[in-house]
Amino acid sequence: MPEQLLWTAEVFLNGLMAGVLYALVALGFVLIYKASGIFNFAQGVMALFAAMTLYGIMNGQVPFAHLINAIFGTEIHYFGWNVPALAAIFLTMCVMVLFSWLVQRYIFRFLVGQEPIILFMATIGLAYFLEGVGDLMWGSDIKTLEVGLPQGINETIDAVTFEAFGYGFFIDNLDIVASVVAAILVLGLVLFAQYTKQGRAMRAVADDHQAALSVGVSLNFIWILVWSLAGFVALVAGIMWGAKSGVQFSLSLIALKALPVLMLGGFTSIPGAIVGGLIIGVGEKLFEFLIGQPYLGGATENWFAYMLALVFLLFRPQGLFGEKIIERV
Amino acid sequence: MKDTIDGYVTEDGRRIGPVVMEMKNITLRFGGVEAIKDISFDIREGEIRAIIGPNGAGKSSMLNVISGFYVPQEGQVFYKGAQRPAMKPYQVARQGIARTFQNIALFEGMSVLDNVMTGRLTHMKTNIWRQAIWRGKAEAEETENREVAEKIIDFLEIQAIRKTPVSRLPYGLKKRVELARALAAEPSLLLLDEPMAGMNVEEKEDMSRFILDVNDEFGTTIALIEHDMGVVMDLSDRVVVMDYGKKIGDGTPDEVRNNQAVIDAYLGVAHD
Amino acid sequence: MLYREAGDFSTTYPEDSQTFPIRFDRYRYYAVLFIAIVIIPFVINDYWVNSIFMPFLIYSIAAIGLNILVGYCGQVSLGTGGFMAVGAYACYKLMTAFPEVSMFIHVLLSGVITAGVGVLFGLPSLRIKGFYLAVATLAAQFFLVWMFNRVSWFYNYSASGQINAPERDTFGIIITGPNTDAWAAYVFCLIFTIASAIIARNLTRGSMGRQWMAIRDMDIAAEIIGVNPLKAKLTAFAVSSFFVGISGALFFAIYLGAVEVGEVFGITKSFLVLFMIIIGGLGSIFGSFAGAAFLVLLPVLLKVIGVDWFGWPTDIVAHLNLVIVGALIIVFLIVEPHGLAQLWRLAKEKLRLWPFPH
Amino acid sequence: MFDAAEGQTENVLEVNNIEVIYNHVILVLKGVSLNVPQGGITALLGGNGAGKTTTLKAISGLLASERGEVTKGSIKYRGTVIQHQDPADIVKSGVVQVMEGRHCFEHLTVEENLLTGAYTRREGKAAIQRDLEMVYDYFPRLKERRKSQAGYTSGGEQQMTAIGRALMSKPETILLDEPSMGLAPQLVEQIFEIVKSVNENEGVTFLLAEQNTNVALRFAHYGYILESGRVVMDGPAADLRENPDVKEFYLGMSEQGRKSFRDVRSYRRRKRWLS
Amino acid sequence: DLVFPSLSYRTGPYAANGIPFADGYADYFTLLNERDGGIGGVMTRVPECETGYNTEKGVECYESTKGEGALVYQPLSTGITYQLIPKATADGIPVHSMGYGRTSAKDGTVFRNIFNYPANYWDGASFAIKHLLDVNDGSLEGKKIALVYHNSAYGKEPIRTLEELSEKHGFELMLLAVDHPGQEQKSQWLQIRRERPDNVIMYGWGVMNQVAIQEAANIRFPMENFIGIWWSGSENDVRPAGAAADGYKALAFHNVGSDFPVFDDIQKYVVDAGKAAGAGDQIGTVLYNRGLYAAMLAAEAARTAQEIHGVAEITAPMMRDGMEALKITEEKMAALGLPGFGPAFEVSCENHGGGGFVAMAQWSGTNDQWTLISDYEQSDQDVIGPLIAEDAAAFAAENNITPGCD
Ligand SMILES: Nc1ncnc2c1ncn2[C@@H]1O[C@H](COP(=O)(O)OP(=O)(O)OP(=O)(O)O)[C@@H](O)[C@H]1O
Ligand SMILES: Nc1ncnc2c1ncn2[C@@H]1O[C@H](COP(=O)(O)OP(=O)(O)OP(=O)(O)O)[C@@H](O)[C@H]1O
Ligand SMILES: CC(C)C[C@H](N)C(=O)O
Ligand SMILES: [Mg+2]
Ligand SMILES: [Mg+2]
Repeated sequence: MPEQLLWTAEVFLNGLMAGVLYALVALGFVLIYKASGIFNFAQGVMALFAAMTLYGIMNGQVPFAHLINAIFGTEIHYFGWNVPALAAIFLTMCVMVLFSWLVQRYIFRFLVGQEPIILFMATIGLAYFLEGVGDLMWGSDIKTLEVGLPQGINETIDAVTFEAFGYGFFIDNLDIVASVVAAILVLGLVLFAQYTKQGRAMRAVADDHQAALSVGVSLNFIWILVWSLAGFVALVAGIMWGAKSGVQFSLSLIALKALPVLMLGGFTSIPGAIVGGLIIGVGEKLFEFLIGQPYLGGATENWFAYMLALVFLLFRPQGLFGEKIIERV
Repeated sequence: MKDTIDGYVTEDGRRIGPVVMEMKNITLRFGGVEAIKDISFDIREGEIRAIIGPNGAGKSSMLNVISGFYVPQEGQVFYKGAQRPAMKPYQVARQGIARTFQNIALFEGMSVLDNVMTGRLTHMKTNIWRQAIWRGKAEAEETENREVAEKIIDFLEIQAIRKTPVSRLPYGLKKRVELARALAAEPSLLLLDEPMAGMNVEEKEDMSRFILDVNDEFGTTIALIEHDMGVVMDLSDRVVVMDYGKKIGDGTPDEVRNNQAVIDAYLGVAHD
Repeated sequence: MLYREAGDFSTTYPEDSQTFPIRFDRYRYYAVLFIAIVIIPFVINDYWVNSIFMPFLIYSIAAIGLNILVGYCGQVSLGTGGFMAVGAYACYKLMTAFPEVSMFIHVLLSGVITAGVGVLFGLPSLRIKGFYLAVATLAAQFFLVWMFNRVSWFYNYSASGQINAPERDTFGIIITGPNTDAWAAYVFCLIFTIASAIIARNLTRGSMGRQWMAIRDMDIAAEIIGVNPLKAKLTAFAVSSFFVGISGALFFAIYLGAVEVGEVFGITKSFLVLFMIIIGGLGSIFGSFAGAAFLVLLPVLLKVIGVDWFGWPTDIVAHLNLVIVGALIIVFLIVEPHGLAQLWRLAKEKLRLWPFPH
Repeated sequence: MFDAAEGQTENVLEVNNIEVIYNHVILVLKGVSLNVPQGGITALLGGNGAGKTTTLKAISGLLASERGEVTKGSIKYRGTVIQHQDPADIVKSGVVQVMEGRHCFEHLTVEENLLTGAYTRREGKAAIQRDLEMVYDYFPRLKERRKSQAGYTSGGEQQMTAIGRALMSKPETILLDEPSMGLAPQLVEQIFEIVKSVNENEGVTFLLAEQNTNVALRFAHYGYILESGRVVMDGPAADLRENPDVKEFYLGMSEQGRKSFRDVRSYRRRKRWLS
Repeated sequence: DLVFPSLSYRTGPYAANGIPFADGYADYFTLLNERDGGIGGVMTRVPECETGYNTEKGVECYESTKGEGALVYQPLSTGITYQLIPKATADGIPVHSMGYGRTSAKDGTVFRNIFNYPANYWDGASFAIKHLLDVNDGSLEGKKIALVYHNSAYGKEPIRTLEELSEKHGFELMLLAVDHPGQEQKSQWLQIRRERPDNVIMYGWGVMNQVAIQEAANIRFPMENFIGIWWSGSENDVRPAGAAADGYKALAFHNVGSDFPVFDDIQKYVVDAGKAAGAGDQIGTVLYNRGLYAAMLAAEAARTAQEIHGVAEITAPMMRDGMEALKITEEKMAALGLPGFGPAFEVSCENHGGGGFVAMAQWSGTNDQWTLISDYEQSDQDVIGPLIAEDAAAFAAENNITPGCD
């Protein structure tokens, strides 16, 4: 039945697109993991924070207004100006760089050489902290980001496919934009990591903090650099996901969508994030469509993504593209 | 020295028994790298067998084959007269083969005592239920094994650091603790991978004494990798020399010392 | 010298390997037990039980369980929430199927059932390690929650999919349901907590514990010296899940009384328990208690201070709460990466030397 | 050539009576003072746990990442106090440490490991390439294994990689921690020859911690002997070599010359200078 | 004083919805204090406790505030309500789960302390179908209706009712679960696009609402055929989709906007006096109004209790009696400055759920506001009644409760 086939194809395409959005979040994890062995639990919150900051700057919100008002009994909320989107994105990026600097200066500088789980825990502390600060700074209401991204069904594809198959495919414009952005990001990051001195230093740091220090790699610099990069990725992810659902707390939970992607692609591989994202996206959508919905009562996507990744890992414990885990005595 | 199938007697009068472990035509490859190329040699009961050779010759890999961690692509291992079937490393350990590692592989999160006690694991058998209750059988077994461990701690003179977490120890002491852990298993074959690296002469002397005493007192067979020729020549009964995965010499220290191939590949100048 | 061990010699090995070799510590331990068992039940009220003691005791059990897996055996797991759910649902099914049987048995059996499920999901740990394993255990978390939400048999086909603890007793004392006395619930949980701690301690000080720790510190070396990794890891999963299952059962039956799986046993629960053991100290039973206390009590304390004393708006307090808890976690890690337990150990080491350092 | 006996060269590195504490409780160095003269090879000798590694880490700033700290005394490099500097800045000012126990970057190839050594250098690709070739000349074995991940090379190959990596950074001063450990005898000799030639041809200053007292004293100009966190003896290498205590305890020689390890049947009471 | 604890959530995933509700709840009591000197001469107090929509924190809040003499709890979460049903019953404190919670709590003979007037989830489902019947000239034969629901106790509530109704009216029901938090609903909406249901009903909460409405707009699903429950019908839910959300419908059991006299008083006595609970920018939003409405119902119940028992300082059990005897009439609402704000209803021992009167609201993107487009109409009690009786009986059996009134 060709109709079923067409639908499957449509689900497949949409899975690809969803995968790209997951990959955007996963990229941030990969960057930091690659450069420090830190599993950055705060990545999701960073995306939220970046998006909130972007919104706040665009709309001239007074940071910490709520807190200030509560303490001083004042009534200030807005500066009364608006910043154009591009300028606001730039300013947000500055904030994220500052954030990276603070993180390095006050947290990770003191944790050099610790075991991965300790570093992981520190990022959890950071996630709590940032979540609280973000809410205090910009308030916890839902914010609608308007940076001019197209949204909704892509008419051209709909029309063309209708012409060809008699069934118009649905592809979201936002997803198309996301794919282009993701492609550019990945390309840039791969080039950076593979072919620059800083990229090599980054991988060195991840292997052995002390040894990297001993050859003069400045952990401070490398870490600020990658956290800033991760901050940038978070901002991009925040904008994309924010456009879908408004900027609000739940944005930080998209990290959970990125974990299976990460695991499948390998924690250390930038292209892995993309490929992993695509596989997970397609896998979970197809499973839901072909098996989940008809036979299992639906809502299988969450666990299926993890199960899929788990099965892959059984065959390749380091993920598809991850660096081989060195086991020697 | 008289060399027979079932043993010989060394210069200082020790009886060396029959072959306990025999490696036959072992070949081990990692992708393109051939770490061991068709090597055969044997280890006799009660002897100290040294393996020497330049860096990257495949010595450690050979120990890994013996302890079952690497599976050679070709060749067989005979242990106590029978061909050893494919085995997991922990099964090998239960056959009475213990070892130390070149890059110290102590359990950093535990104290010295606990590390030594892990060496006793193959001898501890109480089930989990009894352990959960502790009083009674589990406690008795613990005490019993603790006594053995303490004996070895005494023997290696590390009483003072018994309760120290291993991560705080200097390199040399770690090596000694590793030896203690291996000894605690009361192995019949003990594999030592560069036990004296990073020690000064005085400490090497101590270590040598321990090795000799183990060999003497418990009759433990020892296979030893070491780069200090003084130690090797003085301690070992027989020496295998490897170079780039090939065996280039095998014999008593004296034979090896004067073997031209060995001198070229490894010793450089003839060593005293 | 406030704290000394001088004059405290052990003359036998059992004496030396007891839990509190230093007399002072031992007495303090007895004192705490005395207060917990003999005094608290008589002075306690609903608020203290429901807001402080019960969550503390139950989370302690979960933390002990997870600590066995993560802290002792080094297998990072994020499936705790899912396993607690198994305990809770097992308990519910048992309670409703065999109403006359003592709750005590039900809770224990829930632990056993969870242990089985834990072993099943522990199997991949043989190949998958580190953070990969952690993420892989999330598969268990999401799948279990989904399953309990989906298969109506588990919630006895109730319309909402929730489970409610009916009234049950043990030795004639009501333990579950709204008519439970505060002290009874407290004592019931306390018994499980103390037993868990003692069993965990026994397991970890003997050969089982050493096998786990060996696997944790260096699994390859452990295998080469004779540890069977399959057995060691799976027992760790089993024992750990047993405790986690018990805590899940108690959490549902005694503490909350009604549970909706996705919300109560969601991923946040897994993280929370993991935080507890890292903050408290990996590989330390005391640390499990310390971590549970820290993460259960601190938010309550901060809330009381902020809202009740200073009268700030609740949302600002809640946000500040996050900021403070986050900051404290970081500060603790910087001061002592190995958790509250290690901090305590070092403090004792210093006290021992006090007032003459070095 | 450098002549320690004349002692007219300035000290590049001065360690003044430092105390080091780990974890806020474990006192390891109890007042160590060293002078490392410009262009010399200085050896730091001593048994296990004497504090050699700790001293080197104190100098290179790596202590902080081990939760240790210098609580007393000062460390000066070319007159500036460096004890609170960032390790990266210390490397920039010309001091590089080769860590004990190799510490290669496991996932990087041997060649990438070496190139990372040149991280702080700014002279451009050609110079770096030249030095890479130089390192390969010193260690032909590395050239063969250049594309292997360092994690999969043998212990000795890793040690060569670590030393080569330090050479790649073209430092003024190299702190070598147990360079000979795990190397075949030929290579030990060769490494010290390299040290000597780098020292003589390029004027690089060396401070090396060594257990192999024998070789160390043959190549060094000056030596310090550490025991339990204190300097117990120092002097020009030639003098130390002749000192009877050093001879007995560090060189393993008695009046009758070298004795066999087999003969050391009883554990001798150590002679302690201080304790 | 009279204590009305507010279990609010101003943090976490549902904060955006929790804030306006809590503001409305608190502001109304502030108004009573400032303007009338409290209720019956006794001042009111609203201690707030942050639950974060989390059941455990909810329990903690309950325990920590019940000692202060709490009169009634409004947990604003079905999950917490389930926790509190047994606890509050044992403590003799009433719970008012207004438009949420356990639907069968409507049966007051079993759930003595639990109230869910004026409408519950089954009323909502039934009314939505009723509305569709009206739109489709009285017949849904052969139609296809999809339910997009939050995969939790809350979201699953209407399924039973809808199944009954689908049998009764002959439409096909299609169930689509969305897991928390619900940021990704591609599969669900692609399926809707393919299967082309005539209508979609949504039981959503939090980010799930915004995404669903956005996705519906993306696939060009006609908004007027898309109906949300009242928790999926606030400004928060539609604004992110912008103009595309125009025409989206949602159920309501109270009115919208700030066009009522009481809001002038709130401005005067509360906001201008600087006593507002929040920033004051939420006034008139759907959820603010709902909080205010909940407060009004609580205050009126307290007043009723004062009358019944003849004391001003009432206790929780008295409050329960007041709630059970509550009568909301048009006149009463008008007198309170809320003419026509909600349906008129009466509570009794047998019926803790009011009349089940619900209205339909619609969003106008161009005017940026909600408007009621129907009158309050009663839901299909013939279908719901038996279901409630059945569920309540099951609960009673399970918990050894003998149903009855005293
Ligand atoms: N797991 C592995 N994967 C790939 N190559 C390996 C592996 N293990 C060893 N090798 C390679 O095999 C060769 C032999 O290594 P091995 O460790 O046995 O040498 P060795 O004789 O012990 O040398 P050293 O004295 O330096 O320790 C080396 O070139 C090493 O790079
Ligand atoms: N991270 C640490 N924490 C606590 N104590 C430490 C730490 N590192 C070293 N020590 C202690 O410091 C002392 C000196 O150690 P150090 O490593 O400097 O000795 P070393 O002279 O280099 O010995 P070796 O020749 O064995 O390498 C030892 O007693 C050791 O226990
Ligand atoms: C406001 C809430 C009560 C609505 C929510 N979704 C629930 O029923 O749990
Ligand atoms: Mg080797
Ligand atoms: Mg050292």
